[in-house]
Amino acid sequence: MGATAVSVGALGGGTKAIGQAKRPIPTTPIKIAAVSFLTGAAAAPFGIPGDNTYKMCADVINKEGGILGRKIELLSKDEAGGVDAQVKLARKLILEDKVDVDLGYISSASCLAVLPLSDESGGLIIAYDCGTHELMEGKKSPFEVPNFKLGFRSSAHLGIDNIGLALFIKKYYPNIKKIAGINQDYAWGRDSWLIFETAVKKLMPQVQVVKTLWPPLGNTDFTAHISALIGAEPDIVHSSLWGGDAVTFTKQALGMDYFKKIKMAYSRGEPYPQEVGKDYPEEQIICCAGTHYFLFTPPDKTSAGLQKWFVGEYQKRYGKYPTYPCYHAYQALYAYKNAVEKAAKTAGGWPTIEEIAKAMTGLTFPSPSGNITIREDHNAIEDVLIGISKLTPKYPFPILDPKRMEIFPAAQVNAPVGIRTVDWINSWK
Amino acid sequence: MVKNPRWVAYVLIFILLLFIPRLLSIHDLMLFEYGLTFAIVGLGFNLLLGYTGLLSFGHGAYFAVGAYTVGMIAKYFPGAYSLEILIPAALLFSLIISIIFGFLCVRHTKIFFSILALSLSMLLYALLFKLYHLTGGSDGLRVPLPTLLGISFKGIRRPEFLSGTYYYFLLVLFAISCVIMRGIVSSPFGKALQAIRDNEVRAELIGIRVRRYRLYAFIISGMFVGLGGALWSFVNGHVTADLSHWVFSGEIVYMTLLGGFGILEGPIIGAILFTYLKLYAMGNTQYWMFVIGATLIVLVLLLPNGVAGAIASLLAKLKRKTVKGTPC
Amino acid sequence: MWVIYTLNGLYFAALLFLTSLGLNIILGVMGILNLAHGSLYAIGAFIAAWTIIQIVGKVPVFILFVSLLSGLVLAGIVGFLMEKSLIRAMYKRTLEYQLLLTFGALLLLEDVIKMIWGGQAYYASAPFELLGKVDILGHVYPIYFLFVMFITFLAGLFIWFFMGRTKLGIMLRAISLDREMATGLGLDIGRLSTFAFVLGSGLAGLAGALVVPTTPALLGIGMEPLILAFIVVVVGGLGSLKGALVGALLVGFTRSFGIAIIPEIELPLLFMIAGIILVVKPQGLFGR
Amino acid sequence: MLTIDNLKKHFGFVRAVDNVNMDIREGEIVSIIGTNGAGKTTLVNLISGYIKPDSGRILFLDNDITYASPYIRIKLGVGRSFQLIQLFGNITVLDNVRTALFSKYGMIRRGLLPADRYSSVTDEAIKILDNFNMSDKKDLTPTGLSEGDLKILDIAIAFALKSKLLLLDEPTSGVATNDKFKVMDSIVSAIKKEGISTLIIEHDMDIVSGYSDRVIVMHEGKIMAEGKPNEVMENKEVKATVFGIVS
Repeated sequence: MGATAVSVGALGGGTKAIGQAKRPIPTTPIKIAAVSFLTGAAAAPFGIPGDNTYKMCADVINKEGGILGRKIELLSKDEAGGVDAQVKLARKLILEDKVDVDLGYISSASCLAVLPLSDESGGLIIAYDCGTHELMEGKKSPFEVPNFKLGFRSSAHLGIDNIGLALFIKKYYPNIKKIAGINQDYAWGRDSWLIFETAVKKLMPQVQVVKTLWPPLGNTDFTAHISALIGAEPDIVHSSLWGGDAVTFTKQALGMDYFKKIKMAYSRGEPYPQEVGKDYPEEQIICCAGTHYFLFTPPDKTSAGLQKWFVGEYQKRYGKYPTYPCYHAYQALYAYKNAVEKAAKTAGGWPTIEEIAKAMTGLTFPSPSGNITIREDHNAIEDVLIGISKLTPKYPFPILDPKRMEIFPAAQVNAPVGIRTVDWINSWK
Repeated sequence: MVKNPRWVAYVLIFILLLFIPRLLSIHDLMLFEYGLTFAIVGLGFNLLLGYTGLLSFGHGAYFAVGAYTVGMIAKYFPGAYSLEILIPAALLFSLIISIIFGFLCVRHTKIFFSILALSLSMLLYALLFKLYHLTGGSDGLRVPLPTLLGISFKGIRRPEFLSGTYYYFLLVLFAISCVIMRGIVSSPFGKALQAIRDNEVRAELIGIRVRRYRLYAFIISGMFVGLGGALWSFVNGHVTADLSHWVFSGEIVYMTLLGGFGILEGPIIGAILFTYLKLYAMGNTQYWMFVIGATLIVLVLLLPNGVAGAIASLLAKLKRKTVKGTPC
Repeated sequence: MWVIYTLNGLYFAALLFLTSLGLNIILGVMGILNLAHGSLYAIGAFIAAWTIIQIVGKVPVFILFVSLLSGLVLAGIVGFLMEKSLIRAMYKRTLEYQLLLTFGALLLLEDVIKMIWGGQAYYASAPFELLGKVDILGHVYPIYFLFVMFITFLAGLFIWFFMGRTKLGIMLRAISLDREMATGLGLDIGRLSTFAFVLGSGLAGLAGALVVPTTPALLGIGMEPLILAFIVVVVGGLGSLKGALVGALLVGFTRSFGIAIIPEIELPLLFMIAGIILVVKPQGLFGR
Repeated sequence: MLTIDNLKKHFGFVRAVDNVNMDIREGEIVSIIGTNGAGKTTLVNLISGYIKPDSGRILFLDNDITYASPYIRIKLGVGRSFQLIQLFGNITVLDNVRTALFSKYGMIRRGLLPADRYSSVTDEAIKILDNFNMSDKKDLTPTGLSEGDLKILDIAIAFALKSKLLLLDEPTSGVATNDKFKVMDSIVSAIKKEGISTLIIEHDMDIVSGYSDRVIVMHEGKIMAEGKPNEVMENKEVKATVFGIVS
């Protein structure tokens, strides 16, 4: 073990000297890699907002004197190019560039491939946005946690969105009969549908599935899918489409009067009304991947203040309202900041990544969308906000109708530590 | 042996390779191991392109077969997850697939062969991509550290594994592949393939069953590529359907040409060069495709025999000079 | 609903037909499989999207024709430069060099596009919305898709007439039938090849320009069409225009109905069909 | 040893070979002459199995090989050279011959030991090249050889297959005039040494009369005349049609 510990020092950046009681705080800046989609269809609605937020927050932190006096040096990297490119990039960041922490990853595929590299190569990695619940779950419950010693996710997994949707639908559309699904053909889409289907069937046994479509990520022509869905005549269509795909789908669907016939339930649809604009259909069920909504005010004072500042500052810099990737980016960066500061107290100096990891487990910190807790399974849990799109004179795009908005508390939409989400749902009474 | 300076050189190079882990940083070492695995791929691919005169734009398929054999066994038969089982298994499956695909392909030559090979690899791609529950779809499969002869590497980090045991394992297999391929190309069998490459009509008329021997070449090449894929998967730690995409096959052709497919050693050099070229291009500019694309074009236009070819002809020139120099 | 599925199939086949037509002409006349064909498609898409974004609101009526023209022309120009600078040097070279050169061109062009237009997606759906919808047997269908079919029909008609009736076209056909003989007849192979390449590239650009109002122009947009065009060419027969048409329809309908009926294996199904046809009829349905 | 009866091959209206009967005895050297398109090459192609006849029979050493694959005919001992040389352009002269030998001995399946290890075969190959006085060029590739040498090599390969019957399609076409006899000398001497029967297609009358025991004249797919060189040369009809001399 000692051998590995030393090699950690050798491999993982940040850790300078190990085993000394009092450690000096290095004067060199903290190298933080931030990986998001900077090119491709997912860039505009996702990667860029996320990356902007990293820049904004790093900027603010540096103005306030950095983390323990160390300034942040942000390395923005592109997540495009496929899983394999990401594996190679992450390795390079950890082993060659010796970054202190690797924040990032929007695609679940990237996360599943990259997070294991944390323990494998001895680097701290915080997944900031990707959703698959499998990332932190074991083969069967109860499973032991954490899945990765040095791998974290600073946002909640897709369980909250899809369980939330099921609960929401049960409440607002209790007597629907037929549902369908269109989800991207990889972990994200497959798992989103799995959780949603399991939850809906548990809550509303009468519902039956009439069609499931699996377009590939980055699909450009949804015509055939749209027709197929119209043909199947479902009451509600579940979709976890995100990024450019969500926008393209909406635009093409509008052309075929799709929304006049079918109601969509988007597990993470929050950014797209703003992205598409006033053409975006009303009466669609939209989930915010947490309580990440610019019109939402968290109950506790600190968070409420943060939200006010966050929305204002982001709007001032980038002329748009922050969308949930922005909130997730904030959470990742501040999870690291808080963990370092917490660990430094006990370590008495700059902490090793093991110490940071230890501090991050069970960490609770305020965020613009309320308090975030990272559990011992290294996964954050959040409440989830769901609403229905509605055009108002005040905004150039549909917002969530305040009268039909629901917030499901974290406890209601997150499986307990060590239990697989699916098993948990099936255990509902 | 000794009377042949070539072999002396080989032995010296091999000895040098033994010390590579001491010389390179862990990251560069990994790149080098990528290079070695691709070198094996290049050897196999070149038997078909350089020695039999068939250009396959679908050899990614056999690479994928090798890599997925490892990934699938890791997922479904973790009990059998040890190198001494995985490598033969990879060879077996690449054998089977290249028999099937090869049988269909060798009925054609030239562009038809290339396109058919491409289509078949894309068929495999489509299957790997679509059968999500079986193959992990576009997410692909993880490749954990295997055991070797009962030795488990649990708790050891991949870089250490790769710079230790695995490097030497890889090196030995690489050396064996080189020796075997050298034997094949200089053997009567190899001569027959070259005869087919040079003139298939006449080859038929000196009694060579052209189509059958093309198939043999195809299968052997497929197995080498499959072996390369399997070995690569441990270095990379993750396999995806892209391995069977024609663009990846294109990269295999690229590295072979970069080294030069006229010469046995060509693809080896090409593979290692390409790995560094691509990885550093990716690391240092967002326009890496431009870099390797431009390199390729320059290569095709100015250096058609590849780096090794250029070196060889240079040496030949020097030799002629010296011969001229000494009156006999 | 079947009428809509069929229309989708036709719409998809139309785009594919244009793309593979270009690929096929180049293949037939020059014997070169242009792996960079998809990039020319992408160039058409980007320039069209860019044009639309520039002129939208200013020249509402001609917006489509301007954008289509821009795609056709720019791709044609790029094709011309490519042929003159690179392909030209390849006539005497062997297959592997030809393929690798176009492969290099593919990588190069992908990044050139990135350099010019950046990595972001360009949404240019104005024409799509401009043309509105029509009711077909109780199903709402975008007029734009019908427009695409119409344009493709015209293009196909033009090529058919051009290849069959005009002197230039007949010369091109002569070359694709027998290069030596054509040289014997004293045809200027060089000039004609350039022309064929430009024509093929232009068609790819046109296809790209046609697709862009319905989908954003983004990096790698040309990849899927290229692969599908391969299948079309392979299935239809290398160098055969009739083949391109039938192949395109086959792929188009397989996709449309595949997604509607058996979504799980729609993609493998395509390659399966291609594979089988190749095994049974190596030269493709209408190949020589 | 070779018997052809009523062999027929038409290409559309062209009667390339029309009811040809002929036979060739052991160790005999026969030349076929005739104007272009007289069907000479077609005949050779039919005998070597390069194309299949419409009707008729080809017997070789009492085997019916009319429709046999080239592969079988080679095994039986029918070898040929080509008017347009067919060689293995990028391997050495030695390997050109050696590969033929390996194929002949069914050794091309051997995939691991270098060819040089099979010294007996190598020596034999060199011996064959010696017969054609080519052994000094054994390490060159055909690209480095003169037209004449190429022709010889082409024949040496057929020779290496232990052909009992050699079909030589214009062995001296394209060879510089003053080399022609040198080439033919080396070829014929080698042939005679082994006592191989040979069928030569040739235009050059000096060569025909110089080297062949018997001459067959073909015209429009039919055999017009046949006999000792000098007799045939005197034949009026032949003079008129083949040499265009009217007397």
